[in-house]
Amino acid sequence: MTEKIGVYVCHCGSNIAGVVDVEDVAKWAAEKLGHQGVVIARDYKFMCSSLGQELIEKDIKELGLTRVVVAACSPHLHEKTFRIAAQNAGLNPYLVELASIREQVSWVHTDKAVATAKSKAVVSGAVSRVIENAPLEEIKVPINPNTLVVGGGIAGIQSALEIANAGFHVYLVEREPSIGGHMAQFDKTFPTLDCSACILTPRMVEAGTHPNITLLTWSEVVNVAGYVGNFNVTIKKKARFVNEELCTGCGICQEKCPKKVIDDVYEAGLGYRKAVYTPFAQAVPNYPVMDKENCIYFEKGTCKACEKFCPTNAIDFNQQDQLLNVEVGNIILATGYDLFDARRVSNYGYGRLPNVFTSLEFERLSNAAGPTNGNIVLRDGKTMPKSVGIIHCVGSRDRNFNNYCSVICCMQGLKFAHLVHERTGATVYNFYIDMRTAYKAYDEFYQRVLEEGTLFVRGKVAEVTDAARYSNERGKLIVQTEDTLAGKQRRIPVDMVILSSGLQPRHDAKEVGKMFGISCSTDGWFTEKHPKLDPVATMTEGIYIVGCAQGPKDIPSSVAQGAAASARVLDKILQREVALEPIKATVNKEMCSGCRICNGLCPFNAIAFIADDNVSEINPALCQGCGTCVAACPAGAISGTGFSNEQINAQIDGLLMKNLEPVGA
Amino acid sequence: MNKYLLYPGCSMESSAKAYMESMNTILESLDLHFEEIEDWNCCGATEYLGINLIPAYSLIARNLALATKQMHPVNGTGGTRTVVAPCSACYLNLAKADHYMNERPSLGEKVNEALAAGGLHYEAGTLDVRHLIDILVYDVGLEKIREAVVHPLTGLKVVPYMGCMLPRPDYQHRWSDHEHPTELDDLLRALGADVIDYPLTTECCGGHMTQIGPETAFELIRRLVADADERGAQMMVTVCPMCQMNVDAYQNEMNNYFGTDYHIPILFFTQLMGLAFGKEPGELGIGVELVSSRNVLAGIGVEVPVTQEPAAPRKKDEGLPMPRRWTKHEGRKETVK
Amino acid sequence: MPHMTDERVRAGLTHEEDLSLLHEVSMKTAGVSRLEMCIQCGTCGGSCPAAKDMDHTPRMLFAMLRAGMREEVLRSNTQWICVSCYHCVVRCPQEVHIADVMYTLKGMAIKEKLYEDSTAPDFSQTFVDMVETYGRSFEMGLASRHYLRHFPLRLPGMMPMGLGMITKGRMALMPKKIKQMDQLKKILDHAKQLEMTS
Amino acid sequence: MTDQFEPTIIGFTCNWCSYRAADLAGTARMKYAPNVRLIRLMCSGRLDPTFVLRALSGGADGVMITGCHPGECHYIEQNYKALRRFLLLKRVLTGLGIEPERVKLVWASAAEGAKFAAETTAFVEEIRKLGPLCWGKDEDGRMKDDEDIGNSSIKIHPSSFEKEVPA
Repeated sequence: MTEKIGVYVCHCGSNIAGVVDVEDVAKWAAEKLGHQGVVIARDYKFMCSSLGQELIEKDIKELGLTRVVVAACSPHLHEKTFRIAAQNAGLNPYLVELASIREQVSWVHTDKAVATAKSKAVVSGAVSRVIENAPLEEIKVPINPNTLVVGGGIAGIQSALEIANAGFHVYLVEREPSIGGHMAQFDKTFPTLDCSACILTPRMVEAGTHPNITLLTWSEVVNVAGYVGNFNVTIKKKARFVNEELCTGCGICQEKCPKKVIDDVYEAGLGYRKAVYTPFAQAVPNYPVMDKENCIYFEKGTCKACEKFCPTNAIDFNQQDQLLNVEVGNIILATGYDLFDARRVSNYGYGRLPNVFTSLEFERLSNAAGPTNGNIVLRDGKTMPKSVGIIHCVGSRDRNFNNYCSVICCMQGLKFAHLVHERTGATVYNFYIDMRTAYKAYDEFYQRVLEEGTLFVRGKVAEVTDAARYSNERGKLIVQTEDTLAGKQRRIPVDMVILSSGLQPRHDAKEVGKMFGISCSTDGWFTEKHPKLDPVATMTEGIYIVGCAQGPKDIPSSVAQGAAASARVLDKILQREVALEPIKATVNKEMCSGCRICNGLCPFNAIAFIADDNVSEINPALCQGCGTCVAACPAGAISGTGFSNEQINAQIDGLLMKNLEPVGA
Repeated sequence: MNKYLLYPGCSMESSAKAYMESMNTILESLDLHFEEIEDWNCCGATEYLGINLIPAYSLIARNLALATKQMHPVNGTGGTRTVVAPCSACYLNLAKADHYMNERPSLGEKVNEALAAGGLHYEAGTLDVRHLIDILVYDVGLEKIREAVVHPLTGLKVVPYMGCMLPRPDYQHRWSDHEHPTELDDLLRALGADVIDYPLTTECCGGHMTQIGPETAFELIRRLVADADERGAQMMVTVCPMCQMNVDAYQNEMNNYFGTDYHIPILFFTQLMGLAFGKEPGELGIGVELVSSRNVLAGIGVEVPVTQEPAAPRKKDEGLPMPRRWTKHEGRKETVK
Repeated sequence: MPHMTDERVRAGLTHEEDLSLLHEVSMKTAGVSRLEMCIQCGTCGGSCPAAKDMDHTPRMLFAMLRAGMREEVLRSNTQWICVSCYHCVVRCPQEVHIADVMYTLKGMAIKEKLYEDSTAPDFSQTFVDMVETYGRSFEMGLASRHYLRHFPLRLPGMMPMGLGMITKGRMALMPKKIKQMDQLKKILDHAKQLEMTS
Repeated sequence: MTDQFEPTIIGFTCNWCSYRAADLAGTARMKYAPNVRLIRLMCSGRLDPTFVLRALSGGADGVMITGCHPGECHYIEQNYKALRRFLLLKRVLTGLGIEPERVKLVWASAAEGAKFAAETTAFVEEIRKLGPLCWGKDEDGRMKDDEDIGNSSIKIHPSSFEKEVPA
């Protein structure tokens, strides 16, 4: 039977039509592809608009089209749109094929003749292919109403609370002993100078006590299986060596523990903790964890001071890591960021010059609950600085390190300037390339810091050194920079330097992304589905990204994203079921010779050998549709829906159609 | 025996003779064989590049082309594609030509067109251009150097001075850091010396400014010497003929200019290696420096034989007056105080 | 210089924007200059050990290149004061090949005879002459010729040092010459021709 | 259009990485050689070597196979199977007297739009140097049984098995 094919060429405003002669493509398809069954070819300003879709629907109904080709954008953007349109008109949605002439033609080529010729080839390929398409039915699967949130910083807490308050269950997994994330380390938040702990702690407590939230701290996700609606997640709950049922959080174990350890995480290396510890007083949960590497008992076999003094016998040296399996329908990743390692900028001397501090160190230094009780002092622990230099863009906007702007550092630098001024009265210099104070009330804060008398020097600092050239520089740190507005090199002696270090992706972001089946950008941040219109979803259905895991951002934006992703998850949960692409492989038993070559190829163990019949069989529930077995079967007995040999061969032939002009630069 | 091709560079035969002598003296102890590139020419230093582009790169590339002729094994000695340059400026020029001929193919083509006029050709990337200290630290290794030490330099307070053209721009990522590389520190420590952390280790010595704008250069030399002195160094140790020349030969001039009285000798690292390996100061070119190291070395039990002393400099009050401070308008007019 | 309109002159504007200057300098530079990527952050001017003696910091010079201020740029002493220490190059957040651009500007200034002080260009030229004559640099000849011309009165002051260098065997009185000088000459002659035509 | 030889290339892409890389190249408006026409597969593991042979015999001058980086396959490890087939395929092509360089394997993650564009352009140049493949074409480089190509401006040299590059 000859198919009746309709070809629709989209202008996409001028996105396609500006480079491709869309009218010519449509005319050509009608004339030259008639023998393939093309009965109508149209071009239209915006095919994806409701009018464009109606055009297709009308033709299906009136002309009795049996196949549809839309030459427009990438199928990843609008395949679904046109499939639904076809379905509305009574055509099986899988009989629609998209020819990408925007991402693959008009946006990447400039010569109009060449782009038009290539578009014809792409359309020809799609027409040949669509003839071989088979009607398919979507597979519907129920959605598990539970959600996994990975990361207990402010973005993850927000996500978890929104979903839990709507009445659905959340597993909140955090790798550290307490939730709170970086925000728990800060003293003040810009631009309002709210006390960070004061606004964060109530949220942490709410998440810790919420009946719909299972809080798993000191835990990490180690495996993810399944797909949207039906993920099976394995979580490693690391041994705490503290029985959570018995522990009252009284803190006596910490008091009695004889082993002092530098706290590299919460105190940013500026303070100490014990081997058994809660990272800070308001930690949620308030049960301590035992750090096995540093515990004297684990090292030498004696001590157990904590056990002796624990009033409830909650210390348990025999605890083991546990693997928990949870079933969830959706996953939100809120894994946050790492601070840029300022030692890499060796000309700023961090790690070599004692009084050069990183931003996180300064946060602890200025925090009333920090190692100096909020006294801003030099590394000697007592001297108050009389002059302080704050350097912006450390490791950011620099091709030697990270090319992107870390967004928060300008405001952070201004906040530091204010705190130094307020607490020490020191002269403060801010060294910046460009002052970026976009967003509500941010520039007003800049004005305020200017009023306070902070000195601003426009220039990226060249170096911080202790090599004095002149007598006024002796014993000081000298910040050498070009004052670009004065056009002169300046050497400014100060007592303390604070590096406003940038944010960078978690060191293990790539592995985490791989585990959850999502990708990272070149810079290493998780990639969102669409940079503007779908910033919290990912290319993998059912996986969402929020907060700094997706890119550098401030607290308000992280909170907004946390809430946004929750709305998306609740939408999915309330739909109760989700449709899956019916792309699966099947074995034709008549043709299978029982050679078993395919059996070993499937990483999902979907292929089983049926000894009685001497044939292999594919379990459709396990098959993920990669098609490797299809390509491997020597008898051609396995076929794959959606990407059959017939479809691909036809597409090859169509792309190479004889009377196409060669396409070149 | 490990073979390398040697590009000595002009200064190794004149102002930095001591560097050449000491290098040759220590090679044997470390089982190294350097084969000089035959009929090499000047690399153009920092001057040729400022006049024109293609001739400058052709001048450099001639050496690379000549070196490729000696790459292959001859008479049983092993082949090599590594060219060693002991002079930092030569090292940078050779490495730069190799890098840019590749980065901008049109430059590479033109240079080869010029080379063809002399029957030569160089394919960028054929050779590995490396500095002497790179070979010693990374190929020979500090372990082997430590083993060769018979007279540790205990008590000798030195500042390691790497200079600027060696660790930067570092096209091939050979050094531990651009700003504070530790290779020279580690090597001197392996010799037993008391190494002082020197924040100015990769600062510039003034380069050709001693010739064209001496006041600019004097200030750079002052910074280096003053900081070394302040940190209690008895001696500076360098890897570069230009650095040695400027800090050594112009130290007295600099003192005159600023009215200071610094006296910090500067030796090549190979000279100290030779001393630690038990070689005689005479074999190492020690004693030809203008700021004498004799007193300092006596402190660690090394006696430097008296060589020919330079004619006694005129006393300051008898001397001719210094020029006025150079400015861009008056630079050409030398005036008498 | 592009033609200046009367109104522009009356309005006190002294330059016609010459956008081609940046491109010209970029094309004449070895490697890929990335000059157009400069974000005017001042890392170069801050890093430069000799900045205080420069008329313009390198950053300003790049802004002037963009503004088409050809004569001011080529007359600047900045490129001549550059000591090629590469601090700016490795620190530049935009990876601009600053030191190589300085070489380009020197070459352009020499060709167009736009320099305020001939000391540095002459030194370069003297050096190049030596190399083109002998194939090697000849410090004694270079120093004496250069000093005689530019610092004649300094020469006596430099004598102790020069004498020291000679008596210590650190300065040869006679130049060394490479064997295949004719080959080098051919190469350089051809290279100069290529330079003219490119 | 100039007189230089314009090769036709078929590119096989993986739905999860390289097809998205091509999309990204588009979104970022990167420019690359227009000679490549893409076919989307779910995975490079789906690539049946006969697809390549069909493309080459059908008039393609080269075939580019793209997939996720080793260790990053959406289906865990199927790109390794593609690699295995690719290596075998090169041997088969050599046996058939076709330059094995006409088939290229490129790993490109979804983030590597720039790499995808650069590799594509580079491959087009490589094939341009190899010259046209006359398998399935007559001596003038026209498709056999082709009547409608008379206005083609390409100059084809006599045999595809001689590696002369048309000027």
